[in-house]
Amino acid sequence: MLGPGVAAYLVLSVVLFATGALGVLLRRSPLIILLALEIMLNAGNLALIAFARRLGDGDGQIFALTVMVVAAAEAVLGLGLIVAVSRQRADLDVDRLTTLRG
Amino acid sequence: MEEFLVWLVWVAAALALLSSGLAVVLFSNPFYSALALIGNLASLAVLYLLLEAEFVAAAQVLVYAGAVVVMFLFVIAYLGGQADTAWAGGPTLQAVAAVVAAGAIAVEVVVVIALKADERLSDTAEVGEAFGSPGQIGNLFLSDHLLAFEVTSIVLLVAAVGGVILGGAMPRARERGER
Amino acid sequence: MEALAWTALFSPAAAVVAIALAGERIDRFAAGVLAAASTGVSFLCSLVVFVVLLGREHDDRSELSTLWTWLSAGDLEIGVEILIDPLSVFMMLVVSGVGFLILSYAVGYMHGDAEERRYHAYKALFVFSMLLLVQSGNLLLLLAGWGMVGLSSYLLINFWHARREAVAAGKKAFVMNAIGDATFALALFLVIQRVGALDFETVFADAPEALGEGSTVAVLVALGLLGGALAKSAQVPLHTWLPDAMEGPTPVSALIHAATMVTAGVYLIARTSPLFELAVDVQELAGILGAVTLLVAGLVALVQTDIKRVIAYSTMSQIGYMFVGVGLGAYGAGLFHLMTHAFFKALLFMAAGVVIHALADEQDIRRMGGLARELPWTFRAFLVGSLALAAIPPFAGFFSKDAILSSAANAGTLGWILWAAGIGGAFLTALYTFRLLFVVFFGEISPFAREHLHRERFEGPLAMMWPVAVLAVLSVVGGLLQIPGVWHAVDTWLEPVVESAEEATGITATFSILASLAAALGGIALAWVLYRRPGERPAAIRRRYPWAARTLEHKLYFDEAYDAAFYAPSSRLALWLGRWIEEPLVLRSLGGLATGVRDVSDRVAATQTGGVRAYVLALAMGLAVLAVVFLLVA
Amino acid sequence: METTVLILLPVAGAVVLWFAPWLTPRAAGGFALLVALAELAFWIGTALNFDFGSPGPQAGADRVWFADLDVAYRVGLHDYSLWLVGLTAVATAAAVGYGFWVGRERAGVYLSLLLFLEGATVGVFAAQDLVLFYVFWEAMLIPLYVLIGVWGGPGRLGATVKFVVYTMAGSLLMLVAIIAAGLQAGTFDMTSAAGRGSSTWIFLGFAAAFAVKAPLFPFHGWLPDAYRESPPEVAAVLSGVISKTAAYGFLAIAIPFYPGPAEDWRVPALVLASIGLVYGSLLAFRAPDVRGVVAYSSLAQMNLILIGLFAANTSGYTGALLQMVNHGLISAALFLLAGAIERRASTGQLVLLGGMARGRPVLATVLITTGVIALAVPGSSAFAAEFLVLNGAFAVGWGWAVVGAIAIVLAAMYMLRLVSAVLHENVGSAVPAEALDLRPAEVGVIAPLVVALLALSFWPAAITDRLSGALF
Amino acid sequence: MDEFTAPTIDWAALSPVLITLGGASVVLLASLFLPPGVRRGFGAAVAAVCFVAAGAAAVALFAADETGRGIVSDAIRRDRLAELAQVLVMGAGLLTVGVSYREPDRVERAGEYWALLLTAASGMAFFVAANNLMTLFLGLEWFSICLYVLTAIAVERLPGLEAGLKYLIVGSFGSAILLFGSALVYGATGAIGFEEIAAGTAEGERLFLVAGLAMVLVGLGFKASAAPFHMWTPDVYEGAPTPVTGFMAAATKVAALVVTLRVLVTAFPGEEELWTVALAVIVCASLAWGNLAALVQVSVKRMLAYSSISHAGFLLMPIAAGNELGGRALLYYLIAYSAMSVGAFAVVAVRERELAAPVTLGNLAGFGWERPFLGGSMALFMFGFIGLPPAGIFLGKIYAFAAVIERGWTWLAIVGAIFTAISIYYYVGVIRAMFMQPRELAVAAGGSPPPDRLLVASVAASVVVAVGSLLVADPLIDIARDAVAFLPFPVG
Repeated sequence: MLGPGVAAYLVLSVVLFATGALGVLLRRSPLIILLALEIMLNAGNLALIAFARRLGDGDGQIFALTVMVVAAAEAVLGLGLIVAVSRQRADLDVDRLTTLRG
Repeated sequence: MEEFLVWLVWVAAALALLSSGLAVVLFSNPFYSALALIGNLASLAVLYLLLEAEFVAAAQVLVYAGAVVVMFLFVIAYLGGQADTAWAGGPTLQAVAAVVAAGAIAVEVVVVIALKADERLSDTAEVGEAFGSPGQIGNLFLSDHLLAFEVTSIVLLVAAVGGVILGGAMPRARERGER
Repeated sequence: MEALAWTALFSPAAAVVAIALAGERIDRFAAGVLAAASTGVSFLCSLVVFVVLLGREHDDRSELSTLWTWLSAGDLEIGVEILIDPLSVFMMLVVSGVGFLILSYAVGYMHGDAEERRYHAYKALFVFSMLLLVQSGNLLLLLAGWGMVGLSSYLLINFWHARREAVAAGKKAFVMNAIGDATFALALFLVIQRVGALDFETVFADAPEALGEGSTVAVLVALGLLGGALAKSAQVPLHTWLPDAMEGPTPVSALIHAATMVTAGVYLIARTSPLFELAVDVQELAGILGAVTLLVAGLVALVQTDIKRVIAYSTMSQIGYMFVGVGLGAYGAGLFHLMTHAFFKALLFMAAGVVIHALADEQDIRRMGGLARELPWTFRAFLVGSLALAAIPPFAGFFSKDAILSSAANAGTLGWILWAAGIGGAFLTALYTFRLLFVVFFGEISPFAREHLHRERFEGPLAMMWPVAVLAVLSVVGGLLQIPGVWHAVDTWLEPVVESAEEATGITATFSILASLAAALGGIALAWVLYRRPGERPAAIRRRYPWAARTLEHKLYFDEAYDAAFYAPSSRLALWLGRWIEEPLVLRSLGGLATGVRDVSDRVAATQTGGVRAYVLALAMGLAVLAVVFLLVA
Repeated sequence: METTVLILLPVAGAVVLWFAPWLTPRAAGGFALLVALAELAFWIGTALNFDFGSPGPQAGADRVWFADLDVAYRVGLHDYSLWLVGLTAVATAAAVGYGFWVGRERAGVYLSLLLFLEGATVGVFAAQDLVLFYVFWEAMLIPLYVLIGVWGGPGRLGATVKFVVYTMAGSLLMLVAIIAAGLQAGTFDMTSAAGRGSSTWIFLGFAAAFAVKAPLFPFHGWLPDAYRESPPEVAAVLSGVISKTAAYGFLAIAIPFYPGPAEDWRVPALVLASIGLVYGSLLAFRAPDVRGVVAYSSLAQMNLILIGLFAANTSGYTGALLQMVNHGLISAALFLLAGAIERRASTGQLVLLGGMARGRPVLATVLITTGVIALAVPGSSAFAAEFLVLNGAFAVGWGWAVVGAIAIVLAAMYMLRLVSAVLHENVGSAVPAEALDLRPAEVGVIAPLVVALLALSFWPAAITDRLSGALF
Repeated sequence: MDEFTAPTIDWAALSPVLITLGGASVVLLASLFLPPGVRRGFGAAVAAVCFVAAGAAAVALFAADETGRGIVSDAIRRDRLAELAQVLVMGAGLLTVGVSYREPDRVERAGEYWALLLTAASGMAFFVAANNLMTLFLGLEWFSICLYVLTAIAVERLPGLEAGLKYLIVGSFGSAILLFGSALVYGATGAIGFEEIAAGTAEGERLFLVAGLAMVLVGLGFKASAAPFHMWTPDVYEGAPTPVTGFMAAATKVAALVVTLRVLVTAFPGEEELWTVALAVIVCASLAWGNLAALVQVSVKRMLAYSSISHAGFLLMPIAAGNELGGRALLYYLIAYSAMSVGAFAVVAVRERELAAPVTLGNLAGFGWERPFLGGSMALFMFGFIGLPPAGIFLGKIYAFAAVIERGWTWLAIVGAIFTAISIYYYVGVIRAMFMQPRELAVAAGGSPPPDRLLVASVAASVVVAVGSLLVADPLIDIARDAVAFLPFPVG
């Protein structure tokens, strides 16, 4: 295999994962949270594919492909929810979306 | 030489990946974030190619950049100014804890990788031409992972139905006026 | 014979049940007659049993009869059993005989009371309990009778339950008796532990070996029994309930608090003499306490103004004599005095009852006076009783008291000390007795008496008067049963059960008799001087020694001391426990815990801010911690 | 088989009542009373056929419930449990009769809960399987909770919470102990090895549940409120019967199965029970209301029973068992009387009561009779029992018996205070002149209890002779 | 290129999944053509039939399968564990049909609602059979996505949307963690199949495996709503339509816990000493957090949500024990618990419809006497949740405690006992509110809806299961034993 070893990819994927997590944890806009979640899933995908390469095994890639679909599905639902919430004239701010609490 | 080129590409892709990732998280305008995500996905696709996952890379670009992000952009456009939400503000407890937690998870795994880097992570399997090709993927999808393949379609279908319900026309109950 | 003894026991019980169940269907008078008749049956049965025993050999006069097992636990088995022997028959005769007279008297005395039936039922219950006490063949059943007489006593003392004093007096009597019951029970535990049984035969046979003569165990057993005896017989220091018990109707006082129940202590000591003889110190203590009591009671009686209370104190003091007697081992003398005392004290009470009856329930002697002319027969009866009480020959009290004193004189140093106390007591007895007699019957008729006196056909109802007459006769002749140096019918009869002390003879006896006679006559004389007619002299003495008068009027401050030492502290302790332990610690502890939990809960629930980022953070933190721990462990 | 009938008969009655809401209160009450009396009659039949000589459980049944842990529906009656079942039947019949007569709201539900409670209680006494025992143990709690919570006095809500939380806290620890014991033995069969051992922790687990429910001092925080706020007939059953289940637990499980730990913990237990005896007596002496006196006297009496049990000798056990029956009858009668008094004066405050004896001879007679038996006047069956208990305690150490003797005196003090405060002296301000004597129905309910006590006083050996000694 | 061999497809084994999925399609399509008036009835009927049929199929499979085996290239397993869980899920679905039939929101979204309900059940049926990390992930997402939509299906109600959005965000975060964990496990062992993971563990990189295990545990714990991963639960349960909440509480818990058991026991037997202890800690946290927070709740739904968190603790307890007894305990517990959850939320739904307002302890006053059957059933459920007879959870708790005690963790049982004691307070609070408090004036804003026979029947069925599971425990325990018989429990 050319280039850096699998370990480097893994490090990348972990850092990416953490970045995505930070996005979810720090942002108040549900849209950006959704984007960050996509990043997290993609970080997982990167890890899967890196491992698949190391193992020479196709399963990881298949896994990654299904994850992509799932990510898309989640995005669809997330966006649908955001639109529905916005139609209720509620703020698009997760910190203010707190009618349910306690 | 080839080795150097691969390294170069890798470094470039990695930098793009991380910086676009950060950009997604840091832009206060979701529109820019969504655009940054495209960059992120694209650099991921490059890395997939380096990992000899051609089909995945292609799918990545098509599915994500082509469909998902576009959907995001539509919604952002639909929402207009509503979509912008400012930052959470100063370093609240939540923010600090968030950084700590995310950092901790990252560091843990990185440490594991570092510990293991010399042992087995370096020896990589020899793979043939077909590895990661559409043919192989298709073969796997229709043999070993037939069910997974089918399930993804169900998930997509459900998501579609859900999207219709959530984002679709307002129910008439609303127009009739609430009780 | 056994059947007769059982009949004697259960006949009053049957009357109780009948009256209780009949309720208002039975005539009031009939209820009284039923109760009296049932006691009469007991007396007749006792009499027959007595005759039967008389016909037997001296050593063949004891019989045990068991009906069923009352209580059992493992090897311990206690039957419903009665012991028929000279001692119990002696007591049965006294109890049922005097009881019969007093119950008959009560039919007249209580006539017209709103709850007459209840009264008669209680009375019969008492007779049953008392018979159970004296007939019981084992210590536990004795204790049962012991407690039940206390119960009946309680019920009768507060019979007029609308009166606060009566209710308080009843409770006091019961609680003090309960103290005695408790020590009694403790003694029994010790006996069970050592002997393993409670029937008299086994206990007395095994006791010397199982307890050991003079051993601590024997002393403790005797002390426990003595505690019971002191409480029941109103001896110092457990005596304070008796004067208060005079709140009950007069026949009650006559029956329970003079003739029978209060003498149960004497019976107990006589009955358990084999145990007491293993602990002579305790037995002597009984004598000493008896002597103390007779002096204390005699002194306090001097200043009492309630006719019944005076007699009550005299009862205490006479029982003190009996305790001196049994304490010194002169059981026959003690029991003899018990019998004669039953006669004359019942007589006194009943005569007093006639007076009270005639004066519309007035008991304060300061409002009486000059009644001799108005109630001549009553006066005569009262006089007979007083003479017997003061031990003037040939009245009954003389012989029995003298027997005790001469036995004491024959019993060494301690005996002499007790003898001296007895002589002092004799003086006091004569003094307060005749004080009472003079104040009530002599002089001019008091204004109060003139106003309230209502004479019936014959000073009182006939039902009241004939028992008085019978008792008067007995008080005169009862003492002749046993004349020192001449014959000893009582001692002889009791001999199979209790050894009697040797009697003093010769010079000692004569000296003793003369001394006591002198003391009695001196007392009467002093009373004549002081109280023959209402005058200034007693008041002058009172002014001269105010502290003495006050002390005596406060009954030597026993009540106050007990109140301060026991009742008040326990009452305060109860309130303190309620306020500082029960409320805050026990009842509120859960509340406090709940409040604490609730506070924590509020905080826990408050973490649920509704902010989704916090939720995700919890997830992330959880993962971080989990992963760190996992990796460190791995 | 008979045991099963004894358990299921009242439960079946309860179910019928529960699902027959169309019954008029009268019909429901009559039916419930009939069931309660049938139970009593059946118990008498069982007792007549009982073989008192044999040690093992009798008239039982054994059907697998779940096999893997060897838990089964095992029931049967020992000679000692037979008496307690009888107590349950008598007290419940009285309670049902009283509830019927008083006319509770929603009578059908009310009485069906009482009957259900009876079935569960009988189950506790009859269970020969630890899990089954626990099932019945907890099943008692539910009807009690509802009975107090719905039909109780104004402070019922707080009282029920306390009652349930307290007792559950104890019984959950017992649950853990039961499981541990069963797993150790490989079976939950009480007649075989199950639950016998030397584990202190398991013993303490059992003891926790029993100590709370009995209650042993100082675990009685639930007691005053529960006894005060319950309807009188529920209080009667609660203090008369339910508390006995705890004493039964000590008697039949905790002490005989764990002799070693019981021996080790005897002194602390005796200390607590002795304190509880005196403490309860003192508080009863100062309690301001009728129920308070009865409640704290109940506490004292239960602690006395525990003294007898912890003495762990024949005399103590026999006395404790006899006293369990006695106290069950006594406190049932006293609580029903308290109810009768409160109905007339609409308060139980002693300062507002008094003088009720005048013109009410039946009330006075019944109350005094019960009261003097309660204070263990010598000659009563309560006296017989206390005598044995303290005799047993004396054998362990004289000090315990002395404390008990002190408590006898205190008992006289508080009981007479109660009797006097209700019946004697001046007529209390809350006592209306027109307040009636005990009605025939009340007499019909309470008198049997008192008659049973009197009968036992004549012949306490009726019970003490019929204990095979299997326990000792 | 490799030789292509099409896998054999075990249609029978897939039948519970396929029946429900097919039903969903039918409903979805039919709702396009049917007039609105009959949509609801048709959808409900189809759903009920499908649930019954799928449940029957699962029962038949359970009866037929002596041993388990992987099917369709080992992607999922056909075994009794999965089949029992499918029966429970279908049962919960069937009860939910009865409960939700008259739910006001159903009028507009009739078709989609039933289709989503069926699909969710289908996804769970698939999920519980998952035999590799990929099917695990997909199954999880499958039913999660359905539940996101179901939660927010009343799109005009902001609480529902808020709940849906929160659920989605937290759920996706959890999925991402699960995914990353799966990736690490895959990397460490080179396999995604559970048995292969267990087999590959020995040679694999332990550290990766352990890190992955932690992440998988979090992902599953999230779904089971175990503390500290539970925080979405109260909000989602409160915001979702009540019948959906009931379904989630019952079916999701069944699915998540069965899968947790399966994954941990089959894939990570070697790391037993790690995950058992971790689970024990999670159990304590769940018990503490759930019970304490429930104590101060006023809203009944929210209180029940916290109660479900505490029950997650009790349910994880036997898994933490890691022994066969624990497996039995878990499945037996789930039988009673799932029925009672649906039943409890059904009663809440009735009151909610009466009042047209969220149900609080205050406005429950008098309910017990107004509707004696429902009130009595609710009382039974509450007593049952405490762990009192005559509800099956009583035995479930005994088994759960027995499992940990057998493992030697008596302390854990004692912790359970203590928090059970605390839980009494709030469970009993419901009974108190229903039966013991005087009725407040004018609370019934929603009028008095006609008696809902279907709902009552569902509640009755819950009661039957709750009580029946105690009375006829032995067969059910045998079933539970059979279901876990093949699992390689790490602790003896």
